[in-house]
Amino acid sequence: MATDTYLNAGRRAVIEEMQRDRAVWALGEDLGRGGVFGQYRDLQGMFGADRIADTPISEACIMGAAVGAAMTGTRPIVEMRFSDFALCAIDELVNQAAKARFMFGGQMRVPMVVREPIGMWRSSAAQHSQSLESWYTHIPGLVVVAPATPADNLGLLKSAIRNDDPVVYLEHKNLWGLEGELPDGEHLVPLGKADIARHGDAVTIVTWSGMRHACLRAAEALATAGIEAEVIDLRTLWPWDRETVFNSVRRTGRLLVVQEAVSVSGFGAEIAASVAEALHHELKAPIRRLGAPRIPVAYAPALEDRARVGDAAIIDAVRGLVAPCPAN
Amino acid sequence: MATDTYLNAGRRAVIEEMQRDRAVWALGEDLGRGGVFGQYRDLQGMFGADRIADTPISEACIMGAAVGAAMTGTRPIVEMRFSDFALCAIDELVNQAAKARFMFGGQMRVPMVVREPIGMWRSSAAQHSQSLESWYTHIPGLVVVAPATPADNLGLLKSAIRNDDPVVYLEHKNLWGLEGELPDGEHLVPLGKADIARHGDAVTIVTWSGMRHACLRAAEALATAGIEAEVIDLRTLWPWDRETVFNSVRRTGRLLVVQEAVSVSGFGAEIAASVAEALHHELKAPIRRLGAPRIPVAYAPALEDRARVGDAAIIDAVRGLVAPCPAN
Amino acid sequence: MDNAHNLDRKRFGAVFALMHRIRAFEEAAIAAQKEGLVLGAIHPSIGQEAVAAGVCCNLQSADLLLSTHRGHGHTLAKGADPLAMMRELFGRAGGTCGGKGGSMHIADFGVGMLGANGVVGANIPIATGAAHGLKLQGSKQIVACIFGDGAINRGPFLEGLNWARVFDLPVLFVCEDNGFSATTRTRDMTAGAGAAARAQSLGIPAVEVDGNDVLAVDAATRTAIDDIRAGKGPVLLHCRTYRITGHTAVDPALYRPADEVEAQRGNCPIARLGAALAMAGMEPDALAATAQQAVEEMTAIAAKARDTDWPDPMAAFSDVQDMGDPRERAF
Amino acid sequence: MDNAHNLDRKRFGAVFALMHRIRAFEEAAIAAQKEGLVLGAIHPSIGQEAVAAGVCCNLQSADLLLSTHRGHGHTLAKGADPLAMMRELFGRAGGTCGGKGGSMHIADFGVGMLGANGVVGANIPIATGAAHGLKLQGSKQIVACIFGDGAINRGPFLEGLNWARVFDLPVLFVCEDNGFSATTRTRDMTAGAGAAARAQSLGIPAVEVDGNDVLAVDAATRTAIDDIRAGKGPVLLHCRTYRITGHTAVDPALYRPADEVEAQRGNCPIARLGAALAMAGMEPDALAATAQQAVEEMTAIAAKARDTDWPDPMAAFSDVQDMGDPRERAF
Ligand SMILES: Cc1ncc(C[n+]2csc(CCOP(=O)(O)OP(=O)(O)O)c2C)c(N)n1
Ligand SMILES: Cc1ncc(C[n+]2csc(CCOP(=O)(O)OP(=O)(O)O)c2C)c(N)n1
Ligand SMILES: [Mg+2]
Ligand SMILES: [Mg+2]
Repeated sequence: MATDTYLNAGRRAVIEEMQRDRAVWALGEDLGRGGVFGQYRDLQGMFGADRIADTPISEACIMGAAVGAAMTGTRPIVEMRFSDFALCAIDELVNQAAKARFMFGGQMRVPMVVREPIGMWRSSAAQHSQSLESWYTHIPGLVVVAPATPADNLGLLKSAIRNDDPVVYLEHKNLWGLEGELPDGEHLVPLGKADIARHGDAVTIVTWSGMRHACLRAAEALATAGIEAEVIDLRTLWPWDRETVFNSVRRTGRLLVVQEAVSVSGFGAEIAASVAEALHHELKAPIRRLGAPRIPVAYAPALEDRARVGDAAIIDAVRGLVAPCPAN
Repeated sequence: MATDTYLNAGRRAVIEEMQRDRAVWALGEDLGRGGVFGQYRDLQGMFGADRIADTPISEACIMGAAVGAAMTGTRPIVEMRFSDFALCAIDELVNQAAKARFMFGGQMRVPMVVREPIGMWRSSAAQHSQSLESWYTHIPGLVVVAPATPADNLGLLKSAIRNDDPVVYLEHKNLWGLEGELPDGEHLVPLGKADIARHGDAVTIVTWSGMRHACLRAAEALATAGIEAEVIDLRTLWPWDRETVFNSVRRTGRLLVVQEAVSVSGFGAEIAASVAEALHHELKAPIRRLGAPRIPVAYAPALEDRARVGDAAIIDAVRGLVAPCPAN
Repeated sequence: MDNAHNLDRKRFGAVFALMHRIRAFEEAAIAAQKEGLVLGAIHPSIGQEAVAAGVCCNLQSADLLLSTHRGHGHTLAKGADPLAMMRELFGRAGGTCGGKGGSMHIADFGVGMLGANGVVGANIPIATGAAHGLKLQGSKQIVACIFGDGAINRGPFLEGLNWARVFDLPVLFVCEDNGFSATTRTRDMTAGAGAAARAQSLGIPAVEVDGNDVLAVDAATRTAIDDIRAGKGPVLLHCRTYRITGHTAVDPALYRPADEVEAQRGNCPIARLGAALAMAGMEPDALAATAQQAVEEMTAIAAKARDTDWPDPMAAFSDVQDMGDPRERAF
Repeated sequence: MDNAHNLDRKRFGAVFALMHRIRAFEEAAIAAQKEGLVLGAIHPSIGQEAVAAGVCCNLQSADLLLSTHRGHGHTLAKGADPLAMMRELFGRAGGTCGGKGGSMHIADFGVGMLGANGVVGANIPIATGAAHGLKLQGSKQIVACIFGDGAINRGPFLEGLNWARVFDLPVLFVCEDNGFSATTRTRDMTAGAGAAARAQSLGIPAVEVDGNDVLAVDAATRTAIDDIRAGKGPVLLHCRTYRITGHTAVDPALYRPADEVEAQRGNCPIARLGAALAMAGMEPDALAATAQQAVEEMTAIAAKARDTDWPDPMAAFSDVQDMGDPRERAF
């Protein structure tokens, strides 16, 4: 076990998979100088400029070229820099990468991983702060992954690279510096399996990405008041781990979904709707969702914070959920 | 009152608003020859090539130019041909049009209407059949409209053109030929107000766009068995008419949401989650959602039909909802 | 066609047959659509066969091709099975894509045909990336990417060509210029001197040819491909042709004067090659027989395709993705 | 600078002051960032001031400007209030965008500055559309659109320039070529002869100038704008310059040799104009005073900005949209 950052965990995943499989390569802007956050630091030296490829500022072509390169037997890792810029390549991702295998009747697959750093990162404002994971979960053909810890970033990115279909891989910018233990040796985390980050039986909190940590902090605070929350970090958003979530909600009877993204039509709505459909009779209180209001992310901290789900909001929501049910 | 088609209703809306306000103009591919479905037939003759502007096949620039033209005092109607092609212009819509007013601190507005025909239209396959309305409802700054009848296409498109913020206006390709009564004289339908297409008290069906008609057919079939369903056509998806939906669900205690789009993270999830949160204690049965499975739309009819919500599925779902609640 | 007398009769006899087969395939498809057998839109390339034939007869079978919504000719020329293609248009089992794609999404990876595309210009970055993938693997294969004149106004044209030159990739870009972008005259919406000038501004050599002269297309393609195979990087070929039919098979194309179309009918690339072959000594009977055979082949294929079963509806749930496959849940 | 002796001292004295003010504004901002006062990333344009000044001194106040993430200089040159700008960088009330945008989203519609942009190249279609809107309304205003050398590899560059030519719009496209796209040498990722060649291939006249010579930038801009105002349509100006600072204020820019940067420091556009003014007879004291005044102005502004209130947090909910405004619901 060694302690390392979320950023370096992703870097290690790329190194290990590139060493393991010559077909794997990465492409994106500035990769030769380590990428915008240092995720690819020194990798061009290790693997050469062919396999850690600098590209023009041509997002549509980065994504489209990856589709073509995946069709010809390579396994590209696409670096989009900020998930916001992936909007310049959405046709290539949604109409091409995601659909090709199906449209062409299963003649081939499109194995590619699209790394799109998401989330609020102090004062990055409206074009560098978005979390659009719910969009991708809506698109047939895509796998959607959002790691929250260093170990998961290592193990999930490795699994994503080995996956034979396009994976949208959403790292959270605010987690780059987060430290945690990384297992020695090969560490694979299976796609589609949630992590029960904390056990509890008073309420089930379902979350992912950066909000895992806020939920855990809130849960610790609640524990001091005797409320034991179970915190489930989905890790993979499509396919999401219905079984783990449903089992927990069956036990607790209470569900809070916590997301950083805009709540309206966020992925939290899918979780909430699914649980409402399947477990209505087992719920002891109405499901609650927390997420950002439907506003762009502002630059000034006090304004930006209005788009953040704070620990206090989570604590309040849990308290509301476990309060005795009002007569109705 | 005159009977006319959904297509012509939209055309009339454009004519009336262009006559009313010189700032209104339309831009898109092939508009001079009427547009791909004839929505702009003869309009270039009436208004000239400046105001019914043919464009290159440059979706990003069509959308981006509309943003700039809206900033300089005109009110562009952007024709995207198929909503699928709007994916080539998503940065311009989401990062620019939707956010400009906010990012720039309210210095100006971006009044533009983006017409994006959606939906399945026999054997149009995976790149010409999508319904991505839930994406747009997730984006702060956008208004989202999806008319289902000729009268609504007239009245909503006129309201959309008069709206001062960007409106994503989703006509359904399969409805172009649908006939209905159009009021004489000025007919405005307010944005944000649902239409109770059918009254009933056994169950509330919430739907929009093409599925309105399937829901009404299903409701008629159910009525012969004594089940009176209320059918609410949202018409505007953002802001959606919570009051009308909540009032109905309070009365019926049962909710079915019916959408053509992929169910996973479709807009139906938002409706279902909102109702589950707000009206849990008033529900007599678990909420049900119907939508497409998470598959691309195929070309062959028998395969394409697997992505369609048929009348029978709606009838079944309603029957399930009104059946006596299983012991739990 | 100065060199008609020393024409390679074997080679161009085959090209002539191919062009007839393309024409006959599309005429059979248009007829089938009138009967309701073709289920979605089709975009015929009647009058444009010299581009498909002249380009693809220079591709090896391991080479790759990316095409457009107007791709039947390209696909046939790359060696795809017309019966499987017709079945695809009819939405039947045994179609090239199992009935999932239809005309705009025909692909046949078995013959190196990596897909038509429903999004104008989207094939350009994909082709570029396919060439990038080949180059990374040290392959000797090349990629051809055919797109319309309308596509050069889309951003991916710039991004793909710039990329192909920056990485010196083995791609032949072919602008199949039929003068129209759907119902719009492309020149009215296109600034500057066109595809070749744009390519040259990106450092990519470009050649303009009469796209209705298959001998010229063939010669230009051969030279271009020799350079590409020699590692010189991408080349663009701009072929001027004309679309005799409408944008789709049901488009009456009233936006262009009848005499313009009539004049262009007189410039038929198949007839022109026929004349050259005749001049080179090929018998009129042999020429007529080639045409006849093509019609018979495609008529028989259409008949066979109509007798084919529909695909299993449950196929709608397969080929989506391995993880999170929709078949894991019932619908 | 052959014509230094008959330099318009009044005009270029003002330009000189403007360039100093831009430099001083950014130096004040960099210093403030070190103190934690600037909240988000800033992209200084130190060394590039001649482009902002030389272009914008030819714009009338009714003319419009669209800029990039590296837009402080352009914005100041268009006439925006530096105090409001500094407040915006500090995220304060009274910022140009009320603290909602920050450095990358500064806009000041009051002086015709229609926005910086966080998406490379996205300003090109918007500028084109702004010009389209002006033309539709019969306005005499023109639009200037400044973008980096990296932006010419994005699709919107092609789409926007093609569009501007097709509709003969009054836009001046300015490629502010500092040699770098973030940490990448742009030439390594750019095929062909660059921005001017690409513009010319689209039928747009293009001029290349030494972007560190404000006299040259001014002269080229004036000629271009004369043509644009005369209704001749778009022109592209390619200005070669150099970015002395890193990509952002915190980038040490180790990816380039120190001697390269040193040599470029010796090519300072402000010093060059100063020398020309001196040769034209301006007193050394006057020159020094100009520099000094700029520093004093911006230092005072930074001090004032730091004393400004934070915006009302509830402003986060305003300016989103009228229908479906988030304020309709409580959060
Ligand atoms: C991005 C995009 N925009 C618009 C369309 C609609 N469309 C289909 S074909 C076509 C015309 C294309 O013209 P061209 O590239 O010259 O090809 P041609 O049809 O002439 O072969 C258009 C506009 C599309 N499929 N994709
Ligand atoms: C579409 C897009 N891709 C990538 C980025 C990240 N990015 C910000 S600035 C920059 C470099 C831009 O280079 P250039 O256009 O030359 O402008 P400069 O920074 O040199 O002024 C990049 C890649 C972005 N903002 N937008
Ligand atoms: Mg064409
Ligand atoms: Mg630059």
